[in-house]
Amino acid sequence: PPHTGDRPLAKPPVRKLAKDLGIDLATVVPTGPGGVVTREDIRAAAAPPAPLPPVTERAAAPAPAAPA
Amino acid sequence: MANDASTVFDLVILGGGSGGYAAALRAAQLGLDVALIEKNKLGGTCLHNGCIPTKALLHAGEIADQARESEQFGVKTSFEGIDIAAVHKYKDDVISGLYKGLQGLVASRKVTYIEGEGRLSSPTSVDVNGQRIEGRHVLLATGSVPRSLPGLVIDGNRIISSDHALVLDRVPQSAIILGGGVIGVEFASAWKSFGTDVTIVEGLPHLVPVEDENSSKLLERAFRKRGIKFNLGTFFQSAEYTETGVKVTLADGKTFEAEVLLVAIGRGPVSQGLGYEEQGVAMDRGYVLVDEFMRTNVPTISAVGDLVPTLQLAHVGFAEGILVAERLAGLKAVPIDYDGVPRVTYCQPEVASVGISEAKAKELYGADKVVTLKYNLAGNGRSKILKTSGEIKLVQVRDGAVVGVHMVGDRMGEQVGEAQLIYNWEALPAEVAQLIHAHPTQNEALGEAHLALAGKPLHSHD
Amino acid sequence: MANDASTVFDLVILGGGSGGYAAALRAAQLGLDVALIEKNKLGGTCLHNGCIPTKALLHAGEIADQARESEQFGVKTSFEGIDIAAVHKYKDDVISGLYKGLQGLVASRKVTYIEGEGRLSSPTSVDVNGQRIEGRHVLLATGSVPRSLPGLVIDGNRIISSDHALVLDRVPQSAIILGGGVIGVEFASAWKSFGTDVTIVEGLPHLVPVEDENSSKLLERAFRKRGIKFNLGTFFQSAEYTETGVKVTLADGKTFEAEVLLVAIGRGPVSQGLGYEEQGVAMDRGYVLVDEFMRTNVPTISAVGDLVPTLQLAHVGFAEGILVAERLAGLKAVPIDYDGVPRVTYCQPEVASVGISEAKAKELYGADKVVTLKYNLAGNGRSKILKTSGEIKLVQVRDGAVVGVHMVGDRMGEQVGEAQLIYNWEALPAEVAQLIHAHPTQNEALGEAHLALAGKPLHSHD
Ligand SMILES: Cc1cc2nc3c(=O)[nH]c(=O)nc-3n(C[C@H](O)[C@H](O)[C@H](O)COP(=O)(O)OP(=O)(O)OC[C@H]3O[C@@H](n4cnc5c(N)ncnc54)[C@H](O)[C@@H]3O)c2cc1C
Ligand SMILES: Cc1cc2nc3c(=O)[nH]c(=O)nc-3n(C[C@H](O)[C@H](O)[C@H](O)COP(=O)(O)OP(=O)(O)OC[C@H]3O[C@@H](n4cnc5c(N)ncnc54)[C@H](O)[C@@H]3O)c2cc1C
Repeated sequence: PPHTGDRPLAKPPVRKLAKDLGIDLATVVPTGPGGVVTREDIRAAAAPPAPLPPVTERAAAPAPAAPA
Repeated sequence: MANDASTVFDLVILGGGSGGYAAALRAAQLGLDVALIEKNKLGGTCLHNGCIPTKALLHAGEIADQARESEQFGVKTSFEGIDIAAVHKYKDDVISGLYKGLQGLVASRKVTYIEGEGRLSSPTSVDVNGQRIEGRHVLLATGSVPRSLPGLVIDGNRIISSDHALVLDRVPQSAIILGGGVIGVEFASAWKSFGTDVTIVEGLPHLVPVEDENSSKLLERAFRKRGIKFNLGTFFQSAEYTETGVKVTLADGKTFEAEVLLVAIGRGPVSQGLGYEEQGVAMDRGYVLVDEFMRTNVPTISAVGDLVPTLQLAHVGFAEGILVAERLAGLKAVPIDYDGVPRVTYCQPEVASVGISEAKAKELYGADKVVTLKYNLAGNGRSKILKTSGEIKLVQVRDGAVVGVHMVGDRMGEQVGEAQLIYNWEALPAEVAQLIHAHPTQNEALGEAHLALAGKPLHSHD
Repeated sequence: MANDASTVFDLVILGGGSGGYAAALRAAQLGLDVALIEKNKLGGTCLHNGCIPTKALLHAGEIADQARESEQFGVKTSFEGIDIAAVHKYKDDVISGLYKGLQGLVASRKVTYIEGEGRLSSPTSVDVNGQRIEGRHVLLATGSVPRSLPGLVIDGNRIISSDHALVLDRVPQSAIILGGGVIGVEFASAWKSFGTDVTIVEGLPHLVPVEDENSSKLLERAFRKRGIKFNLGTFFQSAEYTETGVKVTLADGKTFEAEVLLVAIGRGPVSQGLGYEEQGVAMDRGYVLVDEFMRTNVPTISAVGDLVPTLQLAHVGFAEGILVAERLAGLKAVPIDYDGVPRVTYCQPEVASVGISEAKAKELYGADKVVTLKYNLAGNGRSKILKTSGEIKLVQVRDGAVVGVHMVGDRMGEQVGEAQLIYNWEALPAEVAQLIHAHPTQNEALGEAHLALAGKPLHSHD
């Protein structure tokens, strides 16, 4: 879940990297210890999205719940 | 001019100072074929007439001061005076050691070094020694020289520039220094340590007027204590020779007399008569205009260093030179954040800063969004041991990053590296405060300041 | 013992040294009701018998050395000797200024300060001066004292500890220093500067043996140049008095004679007879055992500082004390990464480091995954001006972060703050290299080292 506190959960140089790449830290899924966003997380977020899974599989996936 | 060289270099650099040689070294390292043209000495102003010789004089001055004050530390010495010839020998030895090192470096990277006065002869060539040196790209890096004022003629004897001051064969009895900027206060400090009666004349309301006002005030207090006189807020009007020296008159009629007058009001770009205008390079008051990638309006021409209207600092020249080399080699070039460049004035006490002043922060973010904190070095053990005083002032955007670090105190210039990381990486006070600094260092004061700013003061009152 | 005080404090702290007082200051600031019990002087070892007085002696030594060498800088002085009474006055003035400041701080934060020798009397109380002081929590911070070896009796006159060395009323003609760790090499350096003929005896193969081997070797080279003798790799066997001094015999039969023998083989915890065992506190060889949150096995008792088996440094005490205070006040406590604690040895030249050694990195990551880089201060202008030599060694995980910074050279201890951020923030060499450092500082050497490690050396060969 996106981090909600006022303290961005990444070390300063990593935050700087995110900023330089135009990535909003709050949208990055952290994988570091204690929920820290790592450089690899930023790079993954910056990389072009992986190719979409085959249509059949997508159709088979459960539909998202309708918003209440 | 005959083009009798068949080579076309990837990069032809005019001027072998900080900006030019840094570009040459980096470009060569990245595989470019580089020609570096220098009319005088590789290393330029910084090595031969700037950064290095001034710091040698200042260090000799520090040693003289410590000899005078050594009894306070339980060391019995008697100070017998300055041997100015020996000071110059020391200074020149430092320069020549670094000069040799730099020459070796340029040679080892296979840069084609050409000695001679060059002139831009086309958007892709420089003429030197009767030869045309062709390049796919040309970098202008001809630097700067001391400026004077209309009617104020630098004679090199009684009215001098920093170039003369650095080779003066005597310690002047008394000196007026015109200009309280970096160069002015550094000479004021060194000369005072050598025994000169010094008066600085600065037209703006403060010494080191581009620093945060707090730093200026602290420096003024320290200089007052050292007996360095200064007159602020009134501009220079005229200078005339007296029987034994020089008399300076200010706009308000006040006069000062001394043996020598050092003119340290700034430096102007070296760009006249070098073919820049003829080749269509856009300029402003002698400066070559560039964009954030150091490109001029002529696609094959870049410019760096004191020749362009950015901060006149050697390491700015390095950074700009490297940027150009990397861009030409096809690497991704990152524009320089000039606020993030560290600034050190090496007088005693030193003044160092990175980021922006409180005044500028208030302008940018609004007065209510700016938080500041001062940590007094009186609480810092190591500074007490050195018998120095001063402060660290932090400027923070409320609940946000530290955007300014301003320091005054002996040796505080060496703290600017940590401050540089804090500013450029946009660190929060709490992130620095979490890392308890080494005791007992002066560096610890930077840690304490961040502890206090983060709301958890350790060795300071709430 | 009668419990005649009705107050129950939130926190009762036994020992007012670096660890204890830091906890007291932070806890009080966070609103806890704190009692701080100290039998001697607030500030403990560090302020009165450790960090501060040693650095004052070292600075006096630096001034003496500079007076001796001042001619090399063009400054004519004559060095006439050390006035040891004046050195002590200088040192004591530094201490008393900081002592007053600290007392003021403790008073201003409304800590209840109790002078007296305390003893743990239950898991929630300390007895002192015939009174029982009750607390919801108790912090043990009784620190350490100099250790000796079996059969080696410290007489305080010819065979002395650092406590005696700091108040010695004369400069010894000659001294043997048993132990080449931090305290040993600091005294060796200061005494040598004062004119003593110094020999260090270290049983391990190197001086400062916990540092990266490169730093040890550089220090040994520098000490050799300074004429500080040392014998490495053979352990001490015995000491006996001679007519005028002391004779030391090593395990291999080699002997050394000198006026005094300084025993600097380490410090042991102060925990005997203080009730710790009786209250069930788990201990090991006198040290109180704690987890990463400084909790002992008894839920109401924590311990910090030299009393626990972590790095014996004042700022480790600060950090541990703050951690306990924050934990007890309900804040999120973050365990300390001890590798990330900066370490400075203040001899001349200074040795400073943060992170791990090359050897440890290879152990942790595998030899093929570890990259190192050395930057020689010979290429650093500011170091040349100071006439110091040395190196910065960086240890990096291949393609990853910098995990070790190891520095040797005069004043290099002040560079450890930037190194501390680099290590603790897991910076990549390229991220540091991007930020061109201030010229001409010693700090610049750190920038150059990272430039080189990032594959883009500026003032160094590829
Ligand atoms: C007294 C003093 C103290 C200073 N102290 C510091 C300091 O402590 N820290 C700091 O960062 N900065 C300091 N500076 C500023 C620093 O020296 C300059 O910012 C830096 O040297 C600029 O580098 P540059 O390459 O742009 O120009 P320069 O160093 O001036 O180099 C330009 C070179 O071009 C050559 N040249 C010019 N025209 C031609 C031509 N037609 N053909 C061939 N060659 C030519 C010149 O001979 C010169 O070598 C100081 C300056 C002065 C004067
Ligand atoms: C010569 C020397 C140089 C040093 N230099 C440095 C340096 O440069 N940098 C650095 O970081 N570290 C240095 N240290 C180490 C540093 O001094 C210690 O790590 C630090 O003082 C430990 O703090 P502490 O609070 O654990 O213990 P201490 O400072 O020893 O404090 C313990 C306190 O508890 C008191 N006490 C003990 N028993 C009782 C009792 N029963 N009742 C009441 N009070 C009691 C003692 O009087 C003392 O004041 C140096 C040490 C020495 C000896």
